[in-house]
Amino acid sequence: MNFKAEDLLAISPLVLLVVIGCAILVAETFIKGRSRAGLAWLGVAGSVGALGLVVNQWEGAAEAQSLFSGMLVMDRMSLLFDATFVVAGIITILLSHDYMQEHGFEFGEFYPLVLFTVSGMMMVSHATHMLSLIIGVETMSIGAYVLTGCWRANPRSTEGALKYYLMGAFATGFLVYGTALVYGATGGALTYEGISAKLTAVGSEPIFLVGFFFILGALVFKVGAVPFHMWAPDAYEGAPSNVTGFMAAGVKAAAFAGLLRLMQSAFGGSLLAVDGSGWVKIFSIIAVLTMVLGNLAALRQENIKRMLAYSSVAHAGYVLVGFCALGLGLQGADSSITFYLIAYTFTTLGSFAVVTWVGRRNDERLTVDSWAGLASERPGAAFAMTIFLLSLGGVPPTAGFFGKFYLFRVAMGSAQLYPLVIVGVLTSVVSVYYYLRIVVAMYFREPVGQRQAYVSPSSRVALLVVALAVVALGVLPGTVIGWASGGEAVAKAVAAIAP
Amino acid sequence: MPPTLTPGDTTKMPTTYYLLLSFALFVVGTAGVLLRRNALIVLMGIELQLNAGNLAFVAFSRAIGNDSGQVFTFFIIALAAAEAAVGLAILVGLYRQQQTVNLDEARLMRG
Amino acid sequence: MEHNLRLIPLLPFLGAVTLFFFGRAIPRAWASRIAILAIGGAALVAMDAFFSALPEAAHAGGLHDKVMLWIASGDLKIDLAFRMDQLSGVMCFIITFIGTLIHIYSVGYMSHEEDYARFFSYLNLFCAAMLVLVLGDSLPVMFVGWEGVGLCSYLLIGFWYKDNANASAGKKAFITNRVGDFGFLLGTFLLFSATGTVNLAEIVSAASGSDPALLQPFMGNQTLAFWACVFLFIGATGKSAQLPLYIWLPDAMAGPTPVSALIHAATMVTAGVYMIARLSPLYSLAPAAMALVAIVGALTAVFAAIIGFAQNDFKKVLAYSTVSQLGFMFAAVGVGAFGTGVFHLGTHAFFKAGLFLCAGSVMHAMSNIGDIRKMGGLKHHLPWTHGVFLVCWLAICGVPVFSGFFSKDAIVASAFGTHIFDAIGMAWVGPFVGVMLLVAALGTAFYMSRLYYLVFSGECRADHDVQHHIHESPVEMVGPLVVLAGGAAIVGFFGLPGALFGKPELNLLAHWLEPVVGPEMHIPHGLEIGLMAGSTALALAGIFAARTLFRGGWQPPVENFVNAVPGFVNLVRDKFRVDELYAFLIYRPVSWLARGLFAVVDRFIIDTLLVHGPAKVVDTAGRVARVFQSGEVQRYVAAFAIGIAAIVYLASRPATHSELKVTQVARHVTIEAGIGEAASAALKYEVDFDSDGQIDRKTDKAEWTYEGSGTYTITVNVLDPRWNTTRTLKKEVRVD
Amino acid sequence: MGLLGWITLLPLLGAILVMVVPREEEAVHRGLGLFVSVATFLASLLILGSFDSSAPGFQMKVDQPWVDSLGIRFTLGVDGISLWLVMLTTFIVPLTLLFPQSIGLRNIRVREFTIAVLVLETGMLGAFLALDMFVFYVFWELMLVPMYFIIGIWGGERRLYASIKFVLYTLVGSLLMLAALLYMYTEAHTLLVAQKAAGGEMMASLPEWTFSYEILSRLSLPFMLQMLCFGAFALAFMIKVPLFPFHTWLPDAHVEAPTGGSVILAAVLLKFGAYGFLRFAMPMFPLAAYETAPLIAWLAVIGIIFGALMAYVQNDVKKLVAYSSVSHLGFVVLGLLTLNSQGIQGGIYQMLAHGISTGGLFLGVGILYDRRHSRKLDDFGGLWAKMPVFAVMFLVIVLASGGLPGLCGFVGEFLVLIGTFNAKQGWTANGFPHDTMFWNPILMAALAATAVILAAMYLLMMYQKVMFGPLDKPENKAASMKDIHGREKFVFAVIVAAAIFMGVMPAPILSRTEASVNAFMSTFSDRLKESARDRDAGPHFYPPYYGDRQAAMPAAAAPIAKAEVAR
Repeated sequence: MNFKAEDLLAISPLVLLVVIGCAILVAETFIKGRSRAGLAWLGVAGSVGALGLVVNQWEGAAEAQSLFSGMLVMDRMSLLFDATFVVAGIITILLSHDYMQEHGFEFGEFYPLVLFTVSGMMMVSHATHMLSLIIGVETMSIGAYVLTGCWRANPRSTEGALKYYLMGAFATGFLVYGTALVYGATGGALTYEGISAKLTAVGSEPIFLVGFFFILGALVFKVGAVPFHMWAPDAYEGAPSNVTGFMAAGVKAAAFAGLLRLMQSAFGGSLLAVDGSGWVKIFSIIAVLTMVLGNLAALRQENIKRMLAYSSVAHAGYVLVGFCALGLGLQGADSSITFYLIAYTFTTLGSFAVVTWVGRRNDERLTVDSWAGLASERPGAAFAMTIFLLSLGGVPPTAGFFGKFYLFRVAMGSAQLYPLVIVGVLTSVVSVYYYLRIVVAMYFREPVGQRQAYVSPSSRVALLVVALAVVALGVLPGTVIGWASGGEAVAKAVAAIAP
Repeated sequence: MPPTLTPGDTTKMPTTYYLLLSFALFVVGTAGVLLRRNALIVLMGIELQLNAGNLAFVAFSRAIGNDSGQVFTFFIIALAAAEAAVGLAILVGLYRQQQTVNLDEARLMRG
Repeated sequence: MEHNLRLIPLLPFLGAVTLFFFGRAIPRAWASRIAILAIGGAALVAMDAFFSALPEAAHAGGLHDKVMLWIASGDLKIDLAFRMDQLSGVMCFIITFIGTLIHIYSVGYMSHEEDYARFFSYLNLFCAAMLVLVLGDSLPVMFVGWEGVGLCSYLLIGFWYKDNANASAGKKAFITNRVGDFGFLLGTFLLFSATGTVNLAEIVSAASGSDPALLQPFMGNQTLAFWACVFLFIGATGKSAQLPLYIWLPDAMAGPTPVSALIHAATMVTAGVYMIARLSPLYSLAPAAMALVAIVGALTAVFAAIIGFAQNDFKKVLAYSTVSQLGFMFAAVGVGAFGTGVFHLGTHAFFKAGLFLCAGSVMHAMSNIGDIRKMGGLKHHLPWTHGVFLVCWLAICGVPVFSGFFSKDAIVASAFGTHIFDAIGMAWVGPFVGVMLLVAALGTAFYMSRLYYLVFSGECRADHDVQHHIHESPVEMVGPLVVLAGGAAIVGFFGLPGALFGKPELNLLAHWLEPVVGPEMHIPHGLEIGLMAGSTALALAGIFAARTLFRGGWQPPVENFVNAVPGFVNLVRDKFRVDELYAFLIYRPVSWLARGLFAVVDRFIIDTLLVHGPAKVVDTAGRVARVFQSGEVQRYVAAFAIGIAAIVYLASRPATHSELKVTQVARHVTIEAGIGEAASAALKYEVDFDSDGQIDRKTDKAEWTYEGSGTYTITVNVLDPRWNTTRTLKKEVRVD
Repeated sequence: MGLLGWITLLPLLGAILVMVVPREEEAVHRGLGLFVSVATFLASLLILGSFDSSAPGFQMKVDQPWVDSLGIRFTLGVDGISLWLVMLTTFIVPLTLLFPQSIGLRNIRVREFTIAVLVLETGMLGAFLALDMFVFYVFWELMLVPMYFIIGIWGGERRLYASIKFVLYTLVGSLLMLAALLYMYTEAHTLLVAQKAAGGEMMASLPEWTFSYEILSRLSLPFMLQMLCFGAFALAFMIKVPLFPFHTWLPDAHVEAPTGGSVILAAVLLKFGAYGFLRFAMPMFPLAAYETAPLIAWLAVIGIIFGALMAYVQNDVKKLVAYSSVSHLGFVVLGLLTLNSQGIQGGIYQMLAHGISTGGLFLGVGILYDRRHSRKLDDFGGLWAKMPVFAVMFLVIVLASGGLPGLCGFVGEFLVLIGTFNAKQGWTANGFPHDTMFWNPILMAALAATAVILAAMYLLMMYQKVMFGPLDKPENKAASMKDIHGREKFVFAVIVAAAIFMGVMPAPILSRTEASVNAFMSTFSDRLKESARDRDAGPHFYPPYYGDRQAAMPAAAAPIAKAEVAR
């Protein structure tokens, strides 16, 4: 239990975000006038700084190192996720200022909230201890609850927040209780190594298993997989579009990151992984349910945000296929999951960025029909949206295609997963149908009444960056995979520690 | 299997009892969340769940003689407080808009 | 021997292309001149090749000209090459000669036509195609011409496209021809699969060497050669308007008259005869097929002749007479008298072309009226035309010394004289065909004479202003007429039945063709002389009958006859309603079938059920999936709780083995707990082998052996200490 | 990058170039697009020039690393089978860009149209040239998007329905193909690792993960797996051909697509079905191909007749032409299954001929629709008088499509039919007689040959209703019905010239495909024998055949691999 100062350095990006967040809170009190642009830019600056720190840590993190006596870990996979989260935060802030101005609910605390949430996500992706995991998850979630409800004038926003909050808290209850049970069953193990060290001994203890499944349930809830997904459509629809993007992309990715490390390091023992009663079968069932139900429910949605919400549920299903592969110990599983998450994060951010930007005050323009003829009014936005939709549908040459391809390619490594791949393939055909409904509206229909977009250079920049990222990830995925494979080293290291 | 105490030690209650209690709390809390329509009661249910967790932690840490469980509990308490604060704020927002804290009536979004 | 034969088809082709693409730019006068020069040039080259080059090459397979390699794939090599031997030489001669005449004639006949160049380009194109057909060195090249002439006839029949009837007639001709071409193709494939070549010369040599590959049994205990001949003959019936595919030819009269003369009398329609003569050795291998050819020919001859009795359209009468005369030719080649068939082909080319051109001249004079009921007494108005018609009429009737007499008589004689069918026990075919042909000859004499008298004798029945400007045709029309009349009068002497006088070499044509189609058939003199007398008598009888009945218009007996059996007469006048029959049997069923398939199979079964069906299912599922999202948060929470419960249940279900696997070796029984789910969990087993209720063994291994005879139940209790549950598995075993 | 690489990417670069030109400059877009596509055509002439027709294998190979960690390489190569299809692509695209009516009546968004067509061209070229299965798949899917937009944006009334039907129909097939492809990829990985372990030094050059066509096509699978994978591939290709009964997307797509779209769709896109069979499905799964050959051949024959009959009852010219495509492409597939060079070369030739003739037909329909704003046969009649030049050109194209000897259509059909007629020998010669009662090539050929009649029926019916008869409808008398002129005339002249040339001089074209086709047949029959021998053995590699030796598996390695899998 000795405290090392350089550990603080290692988590400097996280610290920086929190500090900047607090700084903005303080600054907010001195601001006169309506606009909070200054705060937004401060937030962006801080995030960029954090991103710099992350990048700067990259070299040193070739080998995984444990921080704060096993509370956190520092490795490339987590840094990759950190970078993704920070970028997600930056994009969100860039979009948010003008959006909230336009819809008249801008408030200074928004930006700190985003930063805090991002820090929570980073905590999750670094966590190697149940406590740090729970704290990270909660920091992230509480921030997300508030952000969801932050449009106070909009009843949907509040309702979404309520639903999200209630279920989230409920899940937290399970998370805590499950942790307690695991703690007891393993005789006091809370670190991931500790748990996986005990697996062989207590792996089949009912108390342990129940505890494990409670934890599992809580995290699967966070990623919004069937049957724990039901908060997602309402929360996503209710939240302001900019927040929805942030949630759908960042929060989900973070939850997956935490789940990934948890499953890999703590509960990845051969006993749990391969045993027929272990989690591979459960994950496959959940994955199938999620892919099918998510895509089916999205088919008939008229509200674009809701449609994308269901599609994000469906995508959770695809990622879970990767988890099944992970459970079977297939090579490259975690890097494929990582890649998919990154690709998905950018794609989702982009699609919601467009949703955010097309609306005007009192005309949020959320139904598919209201997008008719967007291509002729806003060719740039429509083109970007098309790219994102194709990516979501998994059509080359986009990030989404390569993500799916990589994921399925790994899953094909085991005959046990062929059915999942087939289901995944067929459901993605279905998904293409509803994604193309939006394209149809944008390109193949005539515009209904000319609308002007509100001017927002920052949104323009954000959109451009994301679109380029999505295409780049599709055309040159090799490099990112290289980074993501850095994670595999960690997996091996952890596996080495665990008997 | 659940840890038991050294035989012959009659001064302390067996840990199993604590665990049964905490499980009962958890079930009550869950039931409250599932069954009651009043948002405030539901929040209380959630608190019950968390406290069930706390109780289990403490009992275990005591039984195993490992303090990290105790520490964990403090964090959970703080966390519960934070959650409750946010929850109540959201409820206030809901009440402002719909003059009710009845969960059945919050269903603008569905399908 | 090499020779630039390519010029023969090339010249008219170039003419056609020039007129086709630049016709509108070229002045009228020049359009016709270019066309005439093109075909005339071809004629000159052909003459040169025929008279100067061919004779010395005659016995070396004739002249040959390879242009290039056309299609090559695997062992299939098709050269674009031409060959002129005795047979194709004769054909070339006829085509280019008559073709030139008809080009010249057309200058006058089409003088009122505004789309002048297009007509001549088609005419040129036709000649080119026809020359490719006869000069083609291989079946595919022949097929190029074969389809090419079909195309040209399509274009020329539909030349006056503004009238849908003409266009439809052209379409009918093309499609009917295609039916034949279908047969032609199958024949080609069959020959290729047998001989491995499509080159005519090689096929012929294989056939004359009676190659076993050709004699192999193929279908319905007939030889491959037989079927090849039959398929090719189907092609011939299409092209040469034989039963059952003759129906297009009468409609084809919708085209300009020179076209009828050139294509539908002199050249194209005889392609079938030419093809069979060309492949005569192949046909000789299959007497049965030849019998088919002969019988079809004979029946066609009679059938068409009968229809000819009751037609009132000048050209229609000639059309049916053409069908009938083609029947004669097929009968000839069918009974093995290939040379004779070609002989009749030649004579017929002259007199029938003459007749058609006369018809053209008449209609030209009568301002395009073709109905003979409106004619009559034209003898005085059109002296030249009348003269020519007279000659050709006598020729076709088979009046001695005119060409038709020799050829027709030779055919009948060889029909009676043939012996090729004796081998296959069908000796009756020859006489039967002969009788049929005699009947047909009589009929021909009758309806041609009827035509002659109704048109030229008596008083003109046309209305006044038509009569007012009836005029003899200009010289460019009359000239060719006269030439053709001359031909019709004398060409018969190329095929004198020299054998009668013990001088076979007098029969120049047969002598000339011998290397290609084999020696002239030997016919008993008595028979031949008898038939000569007989057929002359028949011809005169027919003429006389017609004279009494139709001289100067319809005589009373005709009226009485018509009134006596109106039904029959109408039936004949309506061509036995064969078109209607086909429409009923083939055309309508096909189009109904197509419509039905479209509505039922394509639209309903495939598109609606198989394509939209699944889509619909998914869509419905999508609507259903939304129902669960009720909007009430506590339902969501419930789902969460149930989910967790389900997971815990799934995972914590007592570990089970599905069944026991029992394997016996002699009396050793090995029992194994089949691996079900949760197998790797630490399980305990209590085994009771001999069903006596005692536990014989407690173990944590999942496999036990036991020794004991008789029939007993093995009971295994599977205990799971984790959830301390027990599950019992039983299995009956009998060991003897 | 190599010649092929540049040719593939040239149109894409052109598209990007067009993208940056401001949208007002329509003329610039047209010109730029045309220039790029013509440049591509000229560049492809270089391929033709430096193509060695005696070499059976792939030539002018390009091989660039792309995603190393997954063994994905940007590999292109051309052989006798793909050569002419590439030429066809680069030949057709400039014509569609040049043709004024390509975009259709709503002559809008020229820029987007040009971009779409150019991207489409890159997709098509890449898919024809790809030697890396991943690259192939990417280009194959890449074709989907621009075509979808072309139908959806510039299409007719029911364009939404048609476009979505087109996409979903194609995706179902191609995604299953992707799954099968991934399976082979992992299988190959296992074997390659085993071989590297076994082969020592000489195996060092082998990759561990690869999508290389030359390696994957040497993967011999047990029968059941072959059937599954073949099923996945064949479905994708049968939909693309399209083979009866997977054809119903085609009439909708064609009818709704703008003229340019229809032309490209008919001339090039449909060829990928047959090309896929020839290049991938048959060599990769010989045993499955052999077992299913009768079924597929019958589907082809049914398609030939069915398509022709359907065409005969259409009143919409475009539908008629679309169904005629179903009929014509049936010949292609039938030819590929004859396993003799007439059939296969005929099939390839038929692809090219169909590209020219049907492309021409759609151009003609485009003219008619532009002049008359209708596609109903009943609305036309007597147009020859109004537009003689067009009538003449259209007649030539119609006859070419109808298979008139001397024009392009005949050669392909003739070869396919003659090949089918002898197909029995074809398979028997390779030691695989089909002795099922279903396998009766002579009957198939006879039935297929009836298309000669049926084609004449529907084509002449169409031509007569449009061109012949009295010019009685007032709309047809209108001055707007002017004859083709300028660019239209030029495009038609080019198409007609091509049709005539291909009909008169097929030999030079066929000769360049010969070596590859022979190689295909020998390879196929050898592999067929092999995989019939170890019908149930585990996956392993065939011994090396023609083509890139460096990628070839030494025969010695095969048993080791087998043993490896047997364990």
